[in-house]
Amino acid sequence: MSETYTLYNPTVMEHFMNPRNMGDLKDADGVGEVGAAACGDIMKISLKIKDGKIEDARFKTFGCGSAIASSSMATELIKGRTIAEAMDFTNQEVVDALGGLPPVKIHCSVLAEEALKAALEDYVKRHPEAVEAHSKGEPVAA
Amino acid sequence: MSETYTLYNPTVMEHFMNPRNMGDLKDADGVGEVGAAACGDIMKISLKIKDGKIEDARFKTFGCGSAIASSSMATELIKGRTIAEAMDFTNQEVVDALGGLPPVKIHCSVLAEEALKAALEDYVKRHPEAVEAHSKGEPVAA
Amino acid sequence: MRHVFLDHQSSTPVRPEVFDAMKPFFTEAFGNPSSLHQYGLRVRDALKQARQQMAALIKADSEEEIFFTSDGTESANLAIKGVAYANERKGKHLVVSATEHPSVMNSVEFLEKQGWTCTRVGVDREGIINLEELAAAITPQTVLVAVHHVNHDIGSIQPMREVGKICAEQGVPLYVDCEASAGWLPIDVKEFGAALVSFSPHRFYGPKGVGVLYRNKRARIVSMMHGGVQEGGRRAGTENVPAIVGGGLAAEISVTELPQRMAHTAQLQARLWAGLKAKVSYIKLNGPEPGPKRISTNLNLSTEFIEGEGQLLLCDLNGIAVASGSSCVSKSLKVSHVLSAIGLDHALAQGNIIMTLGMMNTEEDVDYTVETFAKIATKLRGMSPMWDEFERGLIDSVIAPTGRGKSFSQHAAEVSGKPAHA
Amino acid sequence: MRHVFLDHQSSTPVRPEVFDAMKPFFTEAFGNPSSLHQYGLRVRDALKQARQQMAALIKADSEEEIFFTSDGTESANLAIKGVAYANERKGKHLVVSATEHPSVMNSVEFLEKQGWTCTRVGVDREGIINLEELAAAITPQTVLVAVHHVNHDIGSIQPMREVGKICAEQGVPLYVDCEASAGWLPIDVKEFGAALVSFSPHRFYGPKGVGVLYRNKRARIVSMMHGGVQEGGRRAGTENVPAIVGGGLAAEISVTELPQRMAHTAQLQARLWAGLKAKVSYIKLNGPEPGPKRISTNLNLSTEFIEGEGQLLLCDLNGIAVASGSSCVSKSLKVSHVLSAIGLDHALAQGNIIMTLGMMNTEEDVDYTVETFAKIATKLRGMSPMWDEFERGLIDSVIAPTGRGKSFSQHAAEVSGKPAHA
Ligand SMILES: Cc1ncc(COP(=O)(O)O)c(C=O)c1O
Ligand SMILES: Cc1ncc(COP(=O)(O)O)c(C=O)c1O
Repeated sequence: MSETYTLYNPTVMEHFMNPRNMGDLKDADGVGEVGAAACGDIMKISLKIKDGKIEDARFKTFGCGSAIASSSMATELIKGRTIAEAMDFTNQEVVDALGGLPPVKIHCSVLAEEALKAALEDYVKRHPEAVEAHSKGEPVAA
Repeated sequence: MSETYTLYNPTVMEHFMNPRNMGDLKDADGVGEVGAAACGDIMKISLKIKDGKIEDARFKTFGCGSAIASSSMATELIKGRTIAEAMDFTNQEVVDALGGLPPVKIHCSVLAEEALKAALEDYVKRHPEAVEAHSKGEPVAA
Repeated sequence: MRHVFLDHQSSTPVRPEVFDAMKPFFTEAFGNPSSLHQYGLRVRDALKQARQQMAALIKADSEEEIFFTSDGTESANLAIKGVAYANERKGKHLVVSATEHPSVMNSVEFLEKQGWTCTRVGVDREGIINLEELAAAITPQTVLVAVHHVNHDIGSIQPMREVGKICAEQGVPLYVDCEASAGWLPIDVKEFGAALVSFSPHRFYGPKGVGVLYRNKRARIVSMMHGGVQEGGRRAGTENVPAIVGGGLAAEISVTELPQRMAHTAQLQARLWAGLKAKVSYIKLNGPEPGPKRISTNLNLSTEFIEGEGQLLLCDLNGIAVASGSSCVSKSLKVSHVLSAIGLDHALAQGNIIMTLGMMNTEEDVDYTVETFAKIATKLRGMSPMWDEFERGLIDSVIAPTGRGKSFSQHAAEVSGKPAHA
Repeated sequence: MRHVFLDHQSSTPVRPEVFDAMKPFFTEAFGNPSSLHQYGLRVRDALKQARQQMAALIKADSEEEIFFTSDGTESANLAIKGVAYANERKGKHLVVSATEHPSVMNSVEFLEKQGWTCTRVGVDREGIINLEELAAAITPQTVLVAVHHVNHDIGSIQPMREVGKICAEQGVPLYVDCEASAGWLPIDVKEFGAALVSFSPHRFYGPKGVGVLYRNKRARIVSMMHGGVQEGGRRAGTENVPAIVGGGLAAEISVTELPQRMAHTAQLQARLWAGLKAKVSYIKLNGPEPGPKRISTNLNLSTEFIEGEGQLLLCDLNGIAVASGSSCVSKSLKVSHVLSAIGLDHALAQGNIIMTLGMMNTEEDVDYTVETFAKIATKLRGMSPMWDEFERGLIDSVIAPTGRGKSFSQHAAEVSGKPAHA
């Protein structure tokens, strides 16, 4: 076989094969670990936050190719965002940035959103003052 | 295609392609025409009978290949038989002599038997005296 | 001996380029489309292309409306039963034309045993459906109407637009069996107003082993083949990849070649029927005259006073392959229900022969067939007691009555002791 | 890059000589077996030969007990539903093993919706049916018992003789799905006491598009595909002639080659499992150890702390084609019901990979696979939060418990907020 056939589009494959931001952050400011009851995936996102901005993000994922690609892409996307911006983050951004996911795999992007939100919540719990200082008056909700 | 494939065995095919005793007997002593309600075939057998023996037999058939072959074979088989012998004739003789018929076509041989019996009955009706002289004491029944 | 294949209704040879397209999928690209590795993904792409080619043949919007089955029969079974089971709560009534293929008729009979009811809508002497009867047959409980595009036996083309309009007005999905027309007549699912359409590539120079079911997304249907989640859960079982690929190409070629096919066969059809009419006495064409109401590939003939199987066998012995709707030729010993539905006299149904033309047939084939068939009719009439009795004025012709003698049916009933079945 | 096909369970390439045997039936001998002319009769002879070859593979008495369908799934559907409908008056109860293929399981579920009941007989941790439970499950209303010969996921070989004896004693026909064993293990319908057996040639170097159903003449069955009177009225639809011919030859070759196939794959199976066990930590073989209770072609593995699809994709990117029973890999997002039935821990079911060997695999393939797979496991563990948490003693291993930390399932339930499904 000369051509290569892939289950996912080239962007997803690229993020699966060479995931960005893979790993843990030693002195993370917020860590979220979530699981998908639907398929058993587990995703963990660690954040480094400074001056209300996400300075660094890392992930670890137990899950399928699109779960790994989704967490890779999600960590890429949120770096540099403010907490408030990050709170508005949705899985659709991941899907779009990945150039689409198979319908049955959309939940992987949802898991990435949830892991990020969980990490932010963890940060907020640890640093309630930071949120007040940097939120644009919007309530912080999960 | 080099080989020839046939629906029926070579004997049946031969009798279908070159039927024996095809036609009518002008001065027949007995004529029987029967039909099969099952498939719509019609078969006619004419007999020439002399001294209680079938001297000649002819058929005409409106029907499928195995009906034509069955009537051809039946007329061959009964030539030279006595009336009493002919009364004992069964379709199985036709089937055997033809080397077998497909199950769904067995009724064609039955039709040949019936046509023969009808011709004999016709003869008996026309010549009641002949039967008494030559029967071996067995009652003549259809 | 000349070989003339006049049974394109039964099957057609796979075109060389179609076979070439299939080849790699046997020994090399042998993957199962459900597999997630190279071998599987490669054939998955091939299936998608085939779906697009099938969709194009019938002017469907999207390849997602195309499902693969194993043959036309399975597609018909799935259309009928799949819709019936999916809509059980809405109602348990079906409407079909009286001349549908056995795959439709017997699926309906199966459902009838399970409590469904079905109205069979009559056809005229040419086999064209009675539209008023159709409209009247639909009830609030009707979940499906099935009317085939072209009849497999007598070649009648149904007025699909009108049928579709009636179904649309009454809000009932229409299933159109296009097995006898696909590849030989234009098909437009939207023009037909069809919710479901079926056909099979082996009828237009594609391979056996694959059937197609088009299903409009609005039509509800459940799977009748249970197992894995192939075909979007609509049909379980490992896909017949090479046949699907070949079938797709055969569909694509059909789109291009269609005008040529129609012209070529129409010309031969006219020549064949004209020749037979001129050379064989007491012969009748069943179904519409060649023209807009009849598919250009089909001639359904009744030759009086002789029976169908004998004609078929003698044709074959002379190199001519034909079919028959006569009872003696069928395994069930029943005359084709289509011939009964058009009210064909028993005598003529018995002498039935079906000739279906294709692209490889030539004018020489046709002339040879006419000549040979005339000899065969003469030979069989020489053996037939009916011909003799007709000539002696004892029974009469149905095709060209002389006013003398009784009818064949009357005679047959008398000699068999039972009324002849039609 | 080396290409190693380790998914013979999904399909196999058509053998060149099988393909050669099929060739004439596409373009030249293209007739429909129902036709009564040369073109039809020729292929009818070919079908008969194929039936004899199929019968020989499973030691059936007569080719008249062989019916052709479109695939293994259809054969299973016909066996289950055909027997159920045929015996409706006798009773509406079925007994199946809990690890049957979805084509059996979902056919049964379809019948359950229509009023039938079904008892699913459990299996042990190795996937072997509980014989006492089986015997106890049969009631006077039971019309069919279905127990497959070999499981498609974990390769367990069922004690067919004992199963057959139980069915015979209770006078209930036994259906044996031999799809995962035909061509790779001896099958003897009489030794099995089987009334019905199904298999599909695409699993032993024959083509896709054909399934086989053996039916002992005493077993009552009705058709589930309605239409013409093909296959003795048991299966309507134009036969897939080339596939049937090829399938027949593939069966014949299988009979001859069987000892070789068993020896070759058994040797590779042992080498592959030994290699993986040595090179990959926390890896488990599901189903019986290689030996008399496991088919020689199958290895079903669970590698802890990593998930199946990632393993599969990385294998594929390294030229190794494998399958998985993990939920992320299936379109339904469900873990294989077989893994649930043997009580496999959720964590291990998620990390499932199935490798199935064939004749083209070599020792080099096996060694390459071991080496590559070890690297893949390391790479994915590097990405896995579970591996990290295991190393940190937060969660424990299922395969080799350390006594530290909570279970994966407990952890998964906590982080997902819902109990993990098995
Ligand atoms: C045990 C078993 N039965 C039935 C089937 C269904 O067969 P097919 O995919 O040929 O329809 C399979 C296929 O994987 C199987 O493994
Ligand atoms: C109109 C029509 N429908 C359905 C079928 C059944 O198709 P298949 O034989 O491909 O299963 C046929 C076959 O002759 C047909 O002519």
